Amino acid sequence: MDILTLFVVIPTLTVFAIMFAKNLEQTRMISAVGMTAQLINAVRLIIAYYDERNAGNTADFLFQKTYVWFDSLNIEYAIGIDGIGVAMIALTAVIIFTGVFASWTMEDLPKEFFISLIILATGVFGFFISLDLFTMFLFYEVAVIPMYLLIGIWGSGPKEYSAMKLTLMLMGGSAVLMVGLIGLYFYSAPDGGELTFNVIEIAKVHMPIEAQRFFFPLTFVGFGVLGALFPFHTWSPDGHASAPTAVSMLHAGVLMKLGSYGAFRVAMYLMPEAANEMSWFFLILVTVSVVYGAFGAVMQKDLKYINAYSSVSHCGLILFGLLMLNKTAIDGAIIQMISHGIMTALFFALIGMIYGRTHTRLIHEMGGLLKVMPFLSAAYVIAGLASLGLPGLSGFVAEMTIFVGAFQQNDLFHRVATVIAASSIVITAVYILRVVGILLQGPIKNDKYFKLSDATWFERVAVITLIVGIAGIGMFPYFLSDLIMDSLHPIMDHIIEAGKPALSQVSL
Amino acid sequence: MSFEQVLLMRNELVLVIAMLIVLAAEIFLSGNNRKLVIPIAVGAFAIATIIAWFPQPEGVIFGGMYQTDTLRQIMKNVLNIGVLLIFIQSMPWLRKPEQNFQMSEFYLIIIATLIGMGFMISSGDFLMFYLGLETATIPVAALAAYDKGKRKSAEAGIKLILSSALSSGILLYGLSMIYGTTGSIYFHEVANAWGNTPLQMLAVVFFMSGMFFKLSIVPFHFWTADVYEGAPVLVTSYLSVISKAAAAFIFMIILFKVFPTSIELWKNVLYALTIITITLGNIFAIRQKNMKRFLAFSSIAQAGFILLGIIGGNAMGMTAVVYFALIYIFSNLAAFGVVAAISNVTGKEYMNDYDGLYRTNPKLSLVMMLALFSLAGIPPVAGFFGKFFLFMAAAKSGYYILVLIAVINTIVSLYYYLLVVKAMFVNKNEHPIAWFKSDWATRIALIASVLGIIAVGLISHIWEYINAFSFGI
Amino acid sequence: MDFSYTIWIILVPFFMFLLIGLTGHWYKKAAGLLGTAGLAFVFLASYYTAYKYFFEAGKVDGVYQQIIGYKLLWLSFTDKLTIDLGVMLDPISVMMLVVVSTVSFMVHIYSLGYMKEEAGFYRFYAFLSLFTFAMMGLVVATNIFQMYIFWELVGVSSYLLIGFYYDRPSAVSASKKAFIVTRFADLGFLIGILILSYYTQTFDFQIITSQNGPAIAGAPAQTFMGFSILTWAMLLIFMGGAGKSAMFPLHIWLPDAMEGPTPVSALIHAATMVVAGVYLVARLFPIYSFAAPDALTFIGYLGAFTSLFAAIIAMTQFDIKRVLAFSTLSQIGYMMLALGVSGYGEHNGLGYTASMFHLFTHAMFKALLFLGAGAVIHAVHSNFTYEMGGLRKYLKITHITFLVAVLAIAGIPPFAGFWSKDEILVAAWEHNKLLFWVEYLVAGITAFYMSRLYFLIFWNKTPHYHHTPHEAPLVMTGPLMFLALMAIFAGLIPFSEFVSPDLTPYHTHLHYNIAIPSVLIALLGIGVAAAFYLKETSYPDKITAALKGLYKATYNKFYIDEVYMFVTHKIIFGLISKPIAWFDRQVIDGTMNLFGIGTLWASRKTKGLQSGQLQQYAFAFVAGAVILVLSFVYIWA
Amino acid sequence: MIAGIPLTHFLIVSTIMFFIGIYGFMVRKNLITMLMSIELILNSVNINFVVFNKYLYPHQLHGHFFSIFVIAVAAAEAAVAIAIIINVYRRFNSIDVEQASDMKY
Repeated sequence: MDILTLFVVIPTLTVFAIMFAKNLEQTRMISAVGMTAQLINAVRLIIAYYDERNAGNTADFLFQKTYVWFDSLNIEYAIGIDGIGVAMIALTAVIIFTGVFASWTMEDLPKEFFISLIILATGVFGFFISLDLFTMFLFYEVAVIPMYLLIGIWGSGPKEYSAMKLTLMLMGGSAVLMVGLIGLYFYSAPDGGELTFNVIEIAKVHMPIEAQRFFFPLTFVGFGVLGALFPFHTWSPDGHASAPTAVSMLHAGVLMKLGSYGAFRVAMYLMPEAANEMSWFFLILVTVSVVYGAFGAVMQKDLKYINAYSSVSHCGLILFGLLMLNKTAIDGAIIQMISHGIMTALFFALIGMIYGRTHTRLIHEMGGLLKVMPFLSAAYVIAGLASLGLPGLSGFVAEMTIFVGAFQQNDLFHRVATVIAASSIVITAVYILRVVGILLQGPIKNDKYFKLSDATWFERVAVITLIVGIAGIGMFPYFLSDLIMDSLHPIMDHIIEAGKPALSQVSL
Repeated sequence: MSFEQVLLMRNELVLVIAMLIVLAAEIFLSGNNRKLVIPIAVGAFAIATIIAWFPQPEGVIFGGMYQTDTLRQIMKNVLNIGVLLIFIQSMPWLRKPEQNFQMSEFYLIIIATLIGMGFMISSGDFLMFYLGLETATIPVAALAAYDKGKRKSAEAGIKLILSSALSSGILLYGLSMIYGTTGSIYFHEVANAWGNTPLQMLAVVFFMSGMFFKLSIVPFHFWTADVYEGAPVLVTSYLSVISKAAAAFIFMIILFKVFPTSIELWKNVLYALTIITITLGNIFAIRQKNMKRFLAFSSIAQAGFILLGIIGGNAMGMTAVVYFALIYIFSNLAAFGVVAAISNVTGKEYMNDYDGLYRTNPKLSLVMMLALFSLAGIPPVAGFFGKFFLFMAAAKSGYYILVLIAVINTIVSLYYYLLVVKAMFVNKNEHPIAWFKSDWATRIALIASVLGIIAVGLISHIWEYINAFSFGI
Repeated sequence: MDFSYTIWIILVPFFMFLLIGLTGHWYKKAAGLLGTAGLAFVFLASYYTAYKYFFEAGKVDGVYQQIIGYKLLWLSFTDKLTIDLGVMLDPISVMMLVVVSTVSFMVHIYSLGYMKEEAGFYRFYAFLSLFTFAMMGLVVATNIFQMYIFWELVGVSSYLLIGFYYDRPSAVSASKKAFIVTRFADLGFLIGILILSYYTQTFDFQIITSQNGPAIAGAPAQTFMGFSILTWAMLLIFMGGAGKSAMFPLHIWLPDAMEGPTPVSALIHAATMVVAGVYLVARLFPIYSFAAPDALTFIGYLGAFTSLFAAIIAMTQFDIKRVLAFSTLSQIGYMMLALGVSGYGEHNGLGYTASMFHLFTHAMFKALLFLGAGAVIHAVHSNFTYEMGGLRKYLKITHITFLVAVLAIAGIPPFAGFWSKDEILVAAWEHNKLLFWVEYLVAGITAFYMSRLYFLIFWNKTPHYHHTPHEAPLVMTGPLMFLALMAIFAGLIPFSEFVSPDLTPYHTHLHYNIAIPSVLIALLGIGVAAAFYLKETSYPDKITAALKGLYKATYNKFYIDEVYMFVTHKIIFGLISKPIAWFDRQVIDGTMNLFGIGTLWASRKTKGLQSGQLQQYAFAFVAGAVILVLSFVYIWA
Repeated sequence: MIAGIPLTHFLIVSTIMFFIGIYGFMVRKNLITMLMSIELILNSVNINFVVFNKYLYPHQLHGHFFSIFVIAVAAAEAAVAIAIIINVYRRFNSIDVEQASDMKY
């Protein structure tokens, strides 16, 4: 079996295996084994990818396989991967792996929990390997829908409301997206060839600009909802606040990236003229969302809300980089996807672990945790520092690449947008340090906190894995950046080429 | 007329035979043996289904009144499978002592209506169409009133028979004008003589109104919810699935074959009614508490989606409608199957009775969830494929705005489907429905439905097979 | 010669940080020794490098070379814009190596004694190593982005060290304030880098500062609001420097930063990190000098104002560490001013040389002052001068070394401060008389408040001590003595032989016409202080009473903190953040909820349609048909 | 016998019958009367079929056949309907259509 399909098969098999598990111990062992296998497979993929590239394979997508599915509609199960996809898959593998450890002590309906969680991951993996829009969309929805159960059953707080809101908003996004994809399909052969959903094929044709103007916003917004595009981000605070730990991790860490990845890979890549023409409008939205999310986070009281708003801000930065439409900025945006994925997963994991001990997420009810749980607190500080873009951790690399790239756009509009977006790094520092100050530092407010214990071994596995990820990218960014940049060349040539006439018309 | 020609009606013939067998069993069995009617009926019908399955040539008989081709065969088989599933589900219900004296009627009536549908689907002229339609409708009213001891059942019966009589009256009035203006009742002759005069337009609208009644398109849908609620669960599922699928199919065939030149007219009608139907169906469904009534309104919205496949008037649409009908049958039967199983054992039919169902009856809940997801169009279950292709069919003819409105409506529908999921999985309940062991018949039916729900989408050959025989305007 | 070993000057502290940080909790006390051993290596390697550079390998044809000791591609943004990590050796970076390693090494040793009671002892050493790593990386940066990277890292290590006593709310808020204020300044730095790098298409110091480089020879012609785009870029970059070096109005974090342990204040907030801003300007000096002279003038004036402003506040403070903090501000103002009045080439570059010279000497005597203050605090367990007095009897070594430092900062020959301050005054006299007079005044004020501090601690009345103050152990006094030696003799280094803007050595000599008056005003300051504070007198109270309003304003640091508090809490939090949070929950989310609520509402409202009445259904049916007929047959057909 | 009567007269009669039927269906409360209204509608349809056949297409018999089938179906319909009406009467003790509205909303 080819290496890419394995990414869907392994979790599926894991799900089947879990069905026969008898209790929590077996369930989590199976999950851990399955997801470790997945992680190993991801490493294998990276190696295989480099081997192939070093061997001189310069195809845009490697490991391509195409199996015809619906013949008359020319729907295929088409898979293939480039550097960006490799990075995203590695990210997903890491996060689902740690997610399993973060939910090690799931008492209530453990089988169902792990099954839903892994189905979700299956969807994500499937999405990243797909080259066919239909299959891609299918996996996309597979990834979204288990969220309802995961939040509804195992969540906390107003979980039913949050779960419903999250699901409906995301599915609303995907509904709009569906129209966009169908539109892409019917315009995929303007010269009368065979209609297709295949990304590579569609990229070759020149879609009429009128059609692009109609379908680009649909597709972009459709994906954008999942990528927390202002003003469609409000599912995020409630959803994250109610979701159980592993779900928040996976959702903020990976699923939200699905949105921005799709916006890039589908909306912008396949409809480059419209992307060039309309980027200004979305750029205003995302610039707002970067600053807005950061300000929104400043006064929140609930740890998860803070992180959710911070995710809005950071994911806004991803879209911001993408909409800058040049290689460097998009490179940065994709690094930011990875970086924010790991970082926010770490955040949510830690919040979950802290919550599991103190049974509150309100920062004012806690204090001085550094004293009683130094490991978790130190990890939290590291995550915070990564979030505010400390060099040596991943956030810095991503943000700087985005800003440097954004500054290559030589006009006042983009400059102003960049400066506004860049100012978020200060606000980020404000809310991160505020939390650290109240939550971890200061005197211990509650006597019973003295009895709390530090992280257990499985929690340490999760946390350390993620920290290694953050620090690894932060210290040796060249490999990741290079991996992505290589794959960006053909895409960017495509987009920039399309933008040339358009840009000369709208230059400010 | 040679024997081969008669055999073209094989589907209807075997159904008639099955019906006769049931009738004979009813007559000859007595006392304790009476209960044998049930397996005999189901067995006979199963055999009939299998026989009808074999491929057969296309042909025209009765001077064009009856015609058959592969696509119609497919449709009939789809209906047969659905009915078979209903029959299997019906076994525990009919075995209950209070149904003791009227077991065979259920099978007789359903088989009779199925024969009517067969003729309707195969009709080549409006007379055959009308006869089939009435054969398929009138007995169902008796079925709706099947629970003779219940007020609701009687009310459902009277509502169904009277409103369906009114609708067929109006439909007939339209047919009479079609006859008056074209001088024929044969489909191909009518199509040839069609001139799009105002009177003919009027006739088409009357005809369509009658069909919309069957399809329960807003505003012709009001009977649906009341009848569905009052009728026994299995009758409801029969009504919501089988009659609707058959009506949708023949409606599409007649539009494509007889009135293709009036496409401007019916396209606009369908455009408006699709939006109204989906939206109102959803809005009405949201507030429902009774599961049957809830599914009734959801089926109204689903009918709106079927119109999406018809409106484009293309071959893809026809494939999508048949394909969707197949998926819809499996999904809805699974949902109704669960409702029926629970209703049989506990008599509970309300949504809040389902609170905490997963913790006591996980398998039933899972089946229900899959069915609802399929109805809502969530992958990887088949409903997703059905809906996606319907949307594609509409989009193919350029109705992107309509598709957009429809997909946004799917969010509303997802909301109320999730309400049920929420009740089963999330809500807490002090006194949930206790665990019970479903009997083997229910299980077989549900497993078959679930297999259908999963397989029909993923296995592309089904779509390809239907697609090979469909046609556009 | 091969300088590639210099990378270890950076890497050793980094590995020490990882080692101590990850494993320190197993051996706690040994962590200090481990860290100090690492620093000993850095110290030796730095001095060795300085020796090699200045006396053997650095000079070619009488001009100092910029030597790239080590370089590694870290990240590439575009083909041209790449971040390298590496080591660049030139006179100022080598000088900074010496400064940082000396002070850091001394602080490491000192802390073995000062911090030994602390619970987070190993954590302290881990952070110190982190800081040393970051600071070393900063000074040897080969390009502006590397500098920015380490700039941020020193910021965070400063944050961690200020907040070392994390269970003390004041320390927590001080660390937060320090980080956020500098972070805000760094935003300017970053945008400045972005602008500069966009127009020059490089980050590399050697290229952008070269005379034929894209920044100077090929300066872009664009202007923005009346100034050239490079002026804006350089001003924004300076904003970063102003933040780190606590120039007005970004100075507010530095006094609060004294919440950190005293050795930290000595290392970070007196000697090394806070002069990073000066170093940054010096590093980019050619661009300032040629392409953005307006920016340079601005720097000069800002430096002068800050030095005066801080000196005035310093006169009124009672917390010894705060007095030292304000004095640091004032002295950094001196350095900035010196850069502002500097030209390029030969003797014109005197200001630049003087600035670096003062940076060097200041690092020594200010570190000494802080460490001495630490010894005092260690002895009396208080920061406030009104709880001290007469300590000369108890703390002999501390007293002497402190006195040396006070004399050095006051500018009394032959101590180090005299020489460097003299050069600054000369440079100011030659370029800008106004600034000269300001600095002349500040020199007097400096002498006054430093001797005030000295007298209040070591003379004046002796309060009742709970237990007799005793001298610190050798591990603490050793560094004091070493630094005292530096404070005495560092001034004798002929700095212009080593450091000049165009890398070419030149000669300077003492200007008696400026040196003598400056010594006189310093002596005047000391005299007034002696009159007020040598013994307990009533003069201070009288003057305070006479200048009540002014005194109060000064004592409260001119209410700058309050202004900041108002801006952050009332405006940012109250008028932006809270409304946004509200807006998001109520309006945006409310809109989304409205869709849901609206649908449910519509559902409830329409339930009357389904009335259960068969005849109404029939009516709807017929009406529907009629409407269809009317609309489609008669309107559309 | 009908030679002197033009087609339109028949059509007018049938149309009036049709609408009387519809009107009756909507306003009469008695289920039996409603059923009779249905019969009126069906009979108007029958008239249509027969006269169209007779006047316009005298060489063929489609309309006649159709009307005969309609009569037959109407009979079947009436049979079922009346059976159900009887059941309704048993359950509701009334054949007022407005009584039969247990299910609504």
